[in-house]
Order: sequence, then structure tokens, then C-alpha cells
Amino acid sequence: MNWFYFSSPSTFYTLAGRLAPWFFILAAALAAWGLYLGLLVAPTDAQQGAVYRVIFIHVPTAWMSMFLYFVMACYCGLTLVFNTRLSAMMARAIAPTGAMFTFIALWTGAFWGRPTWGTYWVWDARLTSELVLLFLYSGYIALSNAFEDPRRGDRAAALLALIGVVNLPIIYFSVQWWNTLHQGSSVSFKGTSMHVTMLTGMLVMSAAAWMYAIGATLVRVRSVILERERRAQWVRDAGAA
Amino acid sequence: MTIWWSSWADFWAMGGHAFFVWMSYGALLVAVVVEVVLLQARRKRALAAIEEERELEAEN
Amino acid sequence: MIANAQAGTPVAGSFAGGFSWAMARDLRLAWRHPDEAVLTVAFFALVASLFPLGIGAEPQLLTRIGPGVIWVGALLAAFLALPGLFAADYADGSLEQMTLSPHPALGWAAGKIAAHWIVSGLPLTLLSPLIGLQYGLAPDTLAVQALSLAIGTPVLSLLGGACAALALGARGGGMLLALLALPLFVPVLIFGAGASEAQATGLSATPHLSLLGAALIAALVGLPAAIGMAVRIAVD
Amino acid sequence: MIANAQAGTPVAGSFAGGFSWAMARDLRLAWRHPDEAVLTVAFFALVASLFPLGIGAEPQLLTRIGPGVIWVGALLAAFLALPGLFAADYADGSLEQMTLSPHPALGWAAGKIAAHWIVSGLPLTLLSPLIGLQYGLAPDTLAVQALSLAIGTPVLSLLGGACAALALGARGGGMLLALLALPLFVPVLIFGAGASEAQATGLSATPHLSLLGAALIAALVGLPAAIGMAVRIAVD
Amino acid sequence: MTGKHRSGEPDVLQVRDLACRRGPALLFSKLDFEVAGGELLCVRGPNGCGKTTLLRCVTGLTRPDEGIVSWHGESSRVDPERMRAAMAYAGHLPGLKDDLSAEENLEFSLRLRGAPTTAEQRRDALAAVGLDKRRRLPARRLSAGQRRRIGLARLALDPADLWVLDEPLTALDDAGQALFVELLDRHLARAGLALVATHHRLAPTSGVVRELRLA
Amino acid sequence: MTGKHRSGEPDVLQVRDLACRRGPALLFSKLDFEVAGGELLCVRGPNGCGKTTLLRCVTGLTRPDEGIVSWHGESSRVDPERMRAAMAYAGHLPGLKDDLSAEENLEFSLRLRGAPTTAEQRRDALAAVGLDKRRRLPARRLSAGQRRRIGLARLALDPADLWVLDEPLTALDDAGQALFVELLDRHLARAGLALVATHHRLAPTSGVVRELRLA
Ligand code: HEM
Ligand SMILES: Nc1ncnc2c1ncn2[C@@H]1O[C@H](COP(=O)(O)OP(=O)(O)OP(=O)(O)O)[C@@H](O)[C@H]1O
Ligand SMILES: Nc1ncnc2c1ncn2[C@@H]1O[C@H](COP(=O)(O)OP(=O)(O)OP(=O)(O)O)[C@@H](O)[C@H]1O
Ligand SMILES: [Mg+2]
Ligand SMILES: [Mg+2]
Repeated sequence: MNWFYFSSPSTFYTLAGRLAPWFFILAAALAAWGLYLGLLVAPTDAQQGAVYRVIFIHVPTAWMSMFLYFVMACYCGLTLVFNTRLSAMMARAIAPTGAMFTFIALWTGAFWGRPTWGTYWVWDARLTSELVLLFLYSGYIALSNAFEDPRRGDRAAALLALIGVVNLPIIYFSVQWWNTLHQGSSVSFKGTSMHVTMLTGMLVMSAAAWMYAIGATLVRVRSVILERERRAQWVRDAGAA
Repeated sequence: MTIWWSSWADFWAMGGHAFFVWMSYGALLVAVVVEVVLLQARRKRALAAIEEERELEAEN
Repeated sequence: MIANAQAGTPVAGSFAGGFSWAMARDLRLAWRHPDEAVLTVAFFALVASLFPLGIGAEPQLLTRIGPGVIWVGALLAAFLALPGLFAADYADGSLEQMTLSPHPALGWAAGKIAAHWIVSGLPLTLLSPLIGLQYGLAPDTLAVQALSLAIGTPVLSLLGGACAALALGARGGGMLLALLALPLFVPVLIFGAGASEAQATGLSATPHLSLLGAALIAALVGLPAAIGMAVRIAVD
Repeated sequence: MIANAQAGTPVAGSFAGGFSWAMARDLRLAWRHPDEAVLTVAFFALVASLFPLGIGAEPQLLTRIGPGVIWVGALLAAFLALPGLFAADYADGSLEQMTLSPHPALGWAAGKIAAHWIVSGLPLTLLSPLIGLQYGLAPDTLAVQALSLAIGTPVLSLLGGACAALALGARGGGMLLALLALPLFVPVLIFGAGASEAQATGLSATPHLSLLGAALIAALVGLPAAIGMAVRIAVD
Repeated sequence: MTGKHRSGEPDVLQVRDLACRRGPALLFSKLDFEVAGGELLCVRGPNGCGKTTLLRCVTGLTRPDEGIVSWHGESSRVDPERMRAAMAYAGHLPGLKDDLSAEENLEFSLRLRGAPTTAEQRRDALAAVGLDKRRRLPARRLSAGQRRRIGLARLALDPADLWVLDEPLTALDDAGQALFVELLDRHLARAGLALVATHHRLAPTSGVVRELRLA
Repeated sequence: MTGKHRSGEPDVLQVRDLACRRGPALLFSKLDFEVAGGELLCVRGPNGCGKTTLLRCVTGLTRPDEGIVSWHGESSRVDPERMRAAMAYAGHLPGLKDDLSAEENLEFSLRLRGAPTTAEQRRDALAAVGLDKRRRLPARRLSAGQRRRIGLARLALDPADLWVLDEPLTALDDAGQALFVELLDRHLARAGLALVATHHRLAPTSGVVRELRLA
């Protein structure tokens, strides 16, 4: 496979257009299966009751929020080192979806916390660093759009994203480094009979989130390419296809 | 692979935690719908901008 | 009648050349207005005294929140001095000249940050025990507080410098800068305030301080180069 | 071939002319970058989130210091937008043109402040209940909090505007401004935070709120003229 | 038929006994001059002789150490509004907002002068200075000369009687300079007054041109 | 005897196939030129034709859309340091600190160029541009022309082979312009290179003068 061939925006535009629907279909199928397992099949937790079912979206979205940031940072590194156009566009396309997942992780966490911890919000390290992640995403989006010249925005925001990578290990290890309310690994569910269904549900939902993120990114990157390559001949020729 | 709930009413009630569970799932639904709408709007805007540009060019 | 310099004299750039140039110039500029250093400290003191006003002056409460407030004050003071760090050089064209100089960006970027710390972070660290006393902190807590500030404020200067350079020429000015810098300051704040708090509650402050030290080393290694790159992007 | 305007057409300045000119222009500038208003709010949220980090997250403690922290956050957010209020117009020569316009200084000074409040104070007031919730404030306290911000933030904008105009062209830039503005902000902070606190402890918030209202009226009457005069001095 | 002579007295700017010092140096003193309708007074002199300072004293931006500036026989210290309403000033700083487009800049600067314009007038004026295609670009994207040309369009639409201009030809190419001279011609032909500091040669075809040479 | 030719190849700035677009407009494309030692290339053209943009592309401040700039036969993208060490750039912005005196500004800008100077050299250079009495004044107090003259003193002391100057004659009076031409003469006589964008006429007595006319 010739990677350089697909790293030109015009070919990638077509490729992305062809792939995106499949990822959405996959995401929908997986989500349907995962929700079926999580909401209908999985037994209710003895200690927490039915609230625990938030886990099927909380954990996948929390994982995706960190993973998408990591992927975005990788693209940003490519942008800075090789000055490739497509990588910058990919990073821009990932950020809003990443921010969306971060927001959902925070939101579901809050609505899970109320019945279990008795409060929507505490200022512990896990929650705070996740909030910082949301700000990093917003900072990335704001900075990349804050320049007249989009190429400048690309490079400046890429640098910011790379500096912000430090936050990822902080989120991930915060439960070990500090005494927090948030549970570390899923202790309370270990060894219970529902373990398998629960784990399957969570993994299936994670896969769904993953596919959705890829699909959304591909659709968005197509718009970004159009916005940026507006004056290129191939866009004219494509007749806005 | 049996359904855990004995009735739909049970299911919607979520063992008394309906508010928290459905606020969570609802937020996810809203967020995904909003994102999809925004994605489409952005694509439309990009295409419109190209058209505009083409007309401008035709003028000059 | 003007005597031209000898054209073609070999001109060579170096890290040290850029560092000393930037530091000497920025310190000279700061010295021209000693008020600025005084004002950083005054701002810090003001913020620290605003809290008891907003919250009420119960001694236990104050002792409890003292380390946190002092760190937040330090953070805000460090933050307020940021917009001017590169913006003035950008507006008057000095930054273009720096980018085109034979000295590597690493050098003058580090020099500017060093000068910024000497003018803002250092006086603030020196003042902190005094403020801590007002909040009724114990002597050992005061010492840990000052130490954590001494290690932490350079990190703030470095991180803030990077954000200031990134926000250069962007719209949204100070607010954008806030959005970028403050979240990155958060970990420093957590470790810094955590150190004094651990000390105050009888635990060891060492883990916090060593994490802070690790952050400083990482920042020293990585950020000056990042700042140089950000400036180059801004001037383009 | 240029068609000149009819020379000698009578040109007349008016308060309304200056006010609407300044407000329309500044809102247009803000609209060009809607991010700025968003960022004010983001900054406010950030500052409010920093405190629990520095201080620790005990619910009682947070409920206790919540109103104070929110007011301090509002104050800093209002403050952060100040340096740009007149400085940009000063640097590009617009302020000279305003001073020489037939409209009275009172008009455009008031217009600029009004635009500043709409962009910074208003969104902040609207957001405050959300932050208050995070700190666990009761609903009635939240309402009083929002009301006190609605009355108090215009005072902050007016006072801050006056200080920004005074500090124009003076050295020390933002820091000097801080030193000038913050002490003036203190009374506003005390009444504002006092109102919520009174409400939270079951007392009446009315005295605080009416004092705040009186401050607003006094500021509205006196400050725009003072700002105009300060600008005139700065331009000289 | 410009209808701008009030109460019969001559349309005139009078400067009496003006003096200004900067630090130890006396820039000028006992400066006396008058400008009447249809006259252009060019202020000339080497760098740093005080041209800018003189112009700012006349407008009222800077307080002179001594002397009186009067407009229509009335001291501008006593009634500054009257003079301000009749005066357009353009200094070393352009007074443009980088984030607003050329057209918006024009709109707001004329509204500030109390002389609102229609969109068509603005479009025409910008077209006349060669900015028709660029009129929607934010001013920061314009070249140095294009930015100065916005100033020319502004002058064209401003109904002021008195122009006070500091180095109006900076950064303009030959066509731009010709445009300015054309504008000045018309202004003088209509009995306008102009006080201009410049290092360039200025030769309008109408009006009376006088020179004031500083130190 | 300037000793600046390394390894025998000609002392030359080469620009190949340079193109730059701004928004929808193509400012220039397929631009090819060379400047050799002792040559002055004047970039000319109407306002907004892209002179400033071209100069910034040559220095490396702006990335061109296409094309290569090489110095001594080596692309400046590959080895930017070598070109930077040999180049003095003066753009529309002066790069002066308002709070530092003329002398300090001179000192720091030359140190930044890696060419430290003695106090005496600086005093002489400032005296030559007519700033001897004002050399301790903060730059903000200086007139527009006096500020530009600090730039002249800087050029006089900079050992650069290549000068890239954008509108160097702005705000200078006749004497100031003559000073600049004198400096340029000498630079060319010593086999220096100069790339200058200007609306003024430039007629140095030595060196080869060529013109590049943009759109
Ligand atoms: C706003 C509040 C919350 C935030 C920001 C948050 C954030 C996160 C993040 C980032 C993760 C993934 C990190 C990892 O895999 O280690 C995670 C995982 C998890 N969260 Fe939360 N959370 C919040 C509230 C809660 C609440 C209230 C609960 C339950 C009482 C909870 C239970 C879990 C569980 C069980 C996991 C999976 C841990 C594992 O198995 O690795 N979270 N959360
Ligand atoms: N504090 C001071 N001490 C001494 N001289 C001063 C001081 N402040 C200003 N000056 C001098 O006052 C003069 C101000 O001149 P001004 O700006 O009016 O000159 P100009 O005629 O407009 O010159 P240009 O042609 O360069 O624009 C300058 O020579 C400046 O050096
Ligand atoms: N986004 C954009 N869209 C359209 N045109 C643009 C854009 N950005 C810049 N331009 C144009 O690019 C040109 C930049 O020109 P540049 O500053 O190089 O001109 P110049 O030759 O130096 O002119 P001057 O003689 O006025 O200094 C201007 O004509 C400007 O209007
Ligand atoms: Mg002048
Ligand atoms: Mg130019």
C-alpha cells in the first residue's frame, strides 16, 4: 500500500468519503448490541443498583476521550515535523469529537456520582484532570481557529496539543497517585457473576464508540479538506462532489 | 442472554435510578445527534463557500 | 561621514549569545521600570488579602485555605505578567529580528523566560512567607511553601511563556491565553499546594516536591525549544 | 476620480451619537471574534475550578467559601478584559480620533463600557448559577448570587474602565492597572459576596444588594466623565 | 456656495505666539501664522524639528507651552467643540482597526466624525482609491500603502473645512500620491483649509500654497 | 580584501521559481532572479503588489507557496543559519524598544546580530546620523524620522553581506535620504548585496543597480 498516495488530500477525500458510511453502520450495529447487553441483559449490581449501567457509556467515552487525544497528538507531531497538510487536517477533525466524548465522560460521571458518592462533583485529581482535558480540547480548537492564516493555526495548535500530552498519564494514573473518591480498576465488580456480560457490554460499547469516532472524523476531515483546498483545481473539477 | 427486567415499566424505572441513568444515556444521544447535525451543516457550509468562490471567479 | 563596519566579518550565533542577549535586554527593560517587579508582588499580596475579605476571617478557616490561596495568588500573578512577555516584541518587530538572528531560538527564548522569572517568580517566592504568616501558617509549613514556590514558579514561567508564544498574533488575546495556560498550570498548583498541605497535616511533603522537581526538569528540557518554535510560527 | 463630500456641511456631535458609535463598533469587533466572550466565561469557570484544587474538596468548606470564590473569579475575569479596553485604541491612534471627534467624551466612553459589560459581565452573570451548583450552594443563594453579580459587574466594568484609562500610557501596563483597580473593586466584592453569604446564613440580603445598587448609580453618574477626562490626559 | 462662513468673519485658523519645548530643547517659539479658506500651509523642516508637535498643538491634542490657537476668531481652548467639528486630523498613527474591513473602518471613522455615509458612498470612495476588490478584507491583510489609501477615502468623504495632516504621502506609490493631490486640489478649490507636514513636494493646481519652515 | 568568498563560489543570492498567493490573489509566481556582490536590486511596483511579501519570503520570515531561495548555492530552507548570519533585514516595523535609549537600542540590535560593538563605535555612528545630542533619550521621545535614523546607524555597524530593506526612506528628510544613499554606496562598493523595496528613486553612484518590477 502506498501511504504517500493516500496522504494527498484529494485522494484521501475520496477514500474517506467511501469509508465513512461503513464505520457509521458498524458503530450503529455495535451500539445496538452493546446497549442490548448493557441495558437489557446484564444483571443489576447488588451494591449500586441499576445506576451502575452508566458504566456502559461512562467508561467507553472516558477511554475514547484519552485515546483520541493521543491520536490527535500523534497527528500534531507529524504536522510539526514533516509539515504534512493532511495530518493537520486530521488533528482538526478529531478534536471536536474528542471534546464531545470528554464532555460525555464528565457528564455521565457526574450523574453517576450523585447517587453513589452523594454529590455531582468533587474536586479530586481524576475528575479535575479530565476537566483539564476538556479545556485542552477547547484550547486546541480555539487556538487553531484564532489565526487568519489556517497554516499558522495548524502549527500553533499542534504545539499546544503536544505540550498537553503530559495530562494523559495524569488522568490515567491519578487514581493511583492520589487518594480519590473515584475507583481505580473496577474492583466492586470483580468476581461477581455478572462480570462476563458486563465486560462484554463495555467492550462492545467501546468498539462502537471507536467506530463512531472514526466515522465522524472522516466526515469532518472531508469538510476541512474542502474548506482548506477550496481553491485547488481538483475541488473545482470535482464539481463539489 | 436472558432479559434481566420483568417488565418495560421496571426497565424504565431502572430500580429507582431512572433520572440518573436516563440523563446519562440521554446526554449521549443528544450529543451524538448534535454532532451529526453539526457535521452536516459544516459540510453544507464548505460546499456553499466553494460555490461562492466559483461565482466570484466567474465575475472577475 | 559614516564609517561602515567591515562587511563579511564572520558572524556566529550561539546558545550563550542568545541567552545572555535576551536576559540582559529584558532585565534592562524591567530595570527601567522597577515598578513592574514591585507591582507583581503587590498584586500577589492584594489577591491574597482579597480572600479573607470575600470569605470572612475565621482563623481556622484561614489556616486551612492559606496554602491554596497563596498558590492560586502566585499562579494568577505569574499569569498576569504573561500577555506582555512576547506581545510587545511582536508588535514592534523585535521578534522578527530575533527570528532572523544567527543565534538559535532556544537561546533567546530561554533568556527571556529566565528574565521573566527573575522579575516575577523570584520576588513572589521571597514574599510568600510573609503572606503565609498572615494566614497563620506554622514555620515548617512556611518553609515548605517557599520551597515549593521556588521550584514551581519557574515551571509556571516556562509553561506560561510557551502559551504566550502560541497565542501571539491570535485573536482573542488575554482570554485565549487564559484558556491555554491555566489548565496547564493546574498540575503545578496541585503538587505545590499539596506539598504545604501535606506538611501542615503532618505528612511528608517530599513526594509532592519531587514531582514538582521532575516537572521543572521536564519543562527546562522541553519548553524553551517549543517556545522558539512557537515564535517562529507567530512571525510567519 | 474622487467625489469629495460637501465641505462645510454642519457636523454636530451628541451624547447619543458617541454612545451608539462606540457600542456598535466595539460589539462589531467582539462579534468578529465571538470566541472572546466564550473565553471570558471559560476563564471564570477555570478560576472557580482552581480553588478547590489548591484548597481541597471538602463539601462544607466549599459551600462556605463558594460565594467568595465566585465573586473573586468574576472580579478577575472582569479585570482580565480591561487592559485591552483602551490600550488597543490608544496604540492604533483611534483614541486620538475619538478625542478630536465632535461627540462629547462622555458619550463614547459610556458606549465602550456598555459594550465591555455586554461581552464580559453579562455572560459571566448568566453562568454563575452553574458554578454555584458545583460548589453546592442552595437555590435561593444561587439566585441572590446571580442578582448581586448582575448589579455588581457593571460597577466593575465602570471602575475598571476608569482605571484602564488612567493607566494608559503609564508604564507598568497591566500590573499598574491591577494595583489601581483591585482596591476599588474591594467594596464591590464585599457587598456582593456579603449578599450571598447573608442569604446562605438565613439573614436578609437586601441591605447588601441596595448598597450595591447605590454604588452602581454613583458609578453610572460619575465615572464615564472621569474616563473621558483620563483618556484626554493619556493622549496628550 | 459652500455656506460655511458664519457671521461674516473670515474662515480662518489663527495661531498666535505659539511656543513648545521638549526637554531642554525649544522646538519653536513666537510662532505666528494664519490659514484662510483656500490656503494650504506646508510645514517643512528636517527630522525632529517639531512639525508633528506643532500640528498636535494646533489640533489641541498637545498643550503648547504658550500661545493661542483660534478658529473663526475664537480661542480653541475656550470652545474646542466648534473647531473639532470642522477639523479632520490624520497623524502618524492611522487609527485603523486591524480586525475590521476597509469598508467598516471607513464607516466607523466617518460616523465618529458625525458625518454618516451610505454604503454606496463608501463603495465609491474605496473604488476611487483602488480598494474595490479588497474592501471586505480585514485591514491587517492590507499592504502598507493600501492602509494609507483608506485614509484617503476617509478624507474624501469627510465634510471638514480644516485638514491637519502629518506626512500624508508616506507609503503611497505615485498613483496614490496623485490621488492625494487631486483630493487636496478640490478641497482648496472649495475654500477648504489645509495644514500639512511633509518631506515630499506638494504642488496642487488650485488654492494658495504657503510654506512654514521650522528651525 | 573583504575575505568573504568561501570556497570560491560567487557571493550570490538566487531565487528560483518563487510563488506566493494571498487569499484568491496570486501576488507573484515563477519569479527568478539573482543578486551578486556589488549589486542593488530595487523591487518596485504599485501599492499592494507584493513587495513586502517578496522580501519576507526571501528572508525566510514567510513561507512561499513554491520556490527556493538559495544563498551561496545552498537552499536557505536547508541551512537557514548560514544565510541569517550574513543578512540584515529592516521591515515596516522598526524593531525598536520605546523604553530604551537610541544608544541602547543600537547596542542590543547589534548584539542580537552577533556583532557586538564598542560604546565609541555606537557614539560615532549615532553622531553620523545626527543623533549625538539625543542618544540618551528613550526612543519614544524621538520623532518619526529620528527613529528611522537609528536604523541607519544600525546598518552602518552591521557586518552583513546582504541587506534586505523594506521602504528604507520612509519619514526621512532630504539629509536623511542622502545619508542612506551614502551608506548604500559604500556597501555596494565593498561587494555587498542589497534587495530594497521602495517607492523612492534610488541612485547610488557605485555598484550595479537593477530593477525588479512586480505586477
Ligand atoms: C465527573 C466524574 C467522573 C469522571 C471525570 C470520570 C472519569 C473517568 C475516566 C477518565 C475513566 C477512565 C480511566 C481508566 O480507565 O482508568 C473512568 C473510568 C471509570 N469510572 Fe469514572 N469518572 C467520573 C465519575 C465516576 C463515578 C461516579 C463512578 C462510579 C461510582 C465512576 C466509575 C468508573 C469506573 C468503574 C471506571 C472504570 C475503571 C476501570 O475499570 O479501569 N466514575 N472514569
Ligand atoms: N524629553 C525630551 N528631551 C529632549 N528632546 C525631546 C524630548 N522629547 C521630545 N524631544 C524632541 O522633540 C522633537 C519632537 O519632534 P517632532 O516629532 O515634532 O518632529 P518632526 O518635525 O515631526 O520630525 P519628523 O520629520 O522626524 O517626523 C524631536 O526632536 C525629539 O527628539
Ligand atoms: N487574505 C487575503 N485575500 C486577498 N488579498 C490579500 C489577502 N492577504 C493579503 N492580501 C493582499 O496581498 C497583498 C500584500 O501585499 P504587500 O504587503 O506585499 O504589498 P507591498 O507591495 O509591500 O505594498 P506597499 O507598497 O503598499 O507596501 C496586498 O495587496 C493585500 O491586499
Ligand atoms: Mg513627525
Ligand atoms: Mg509593503
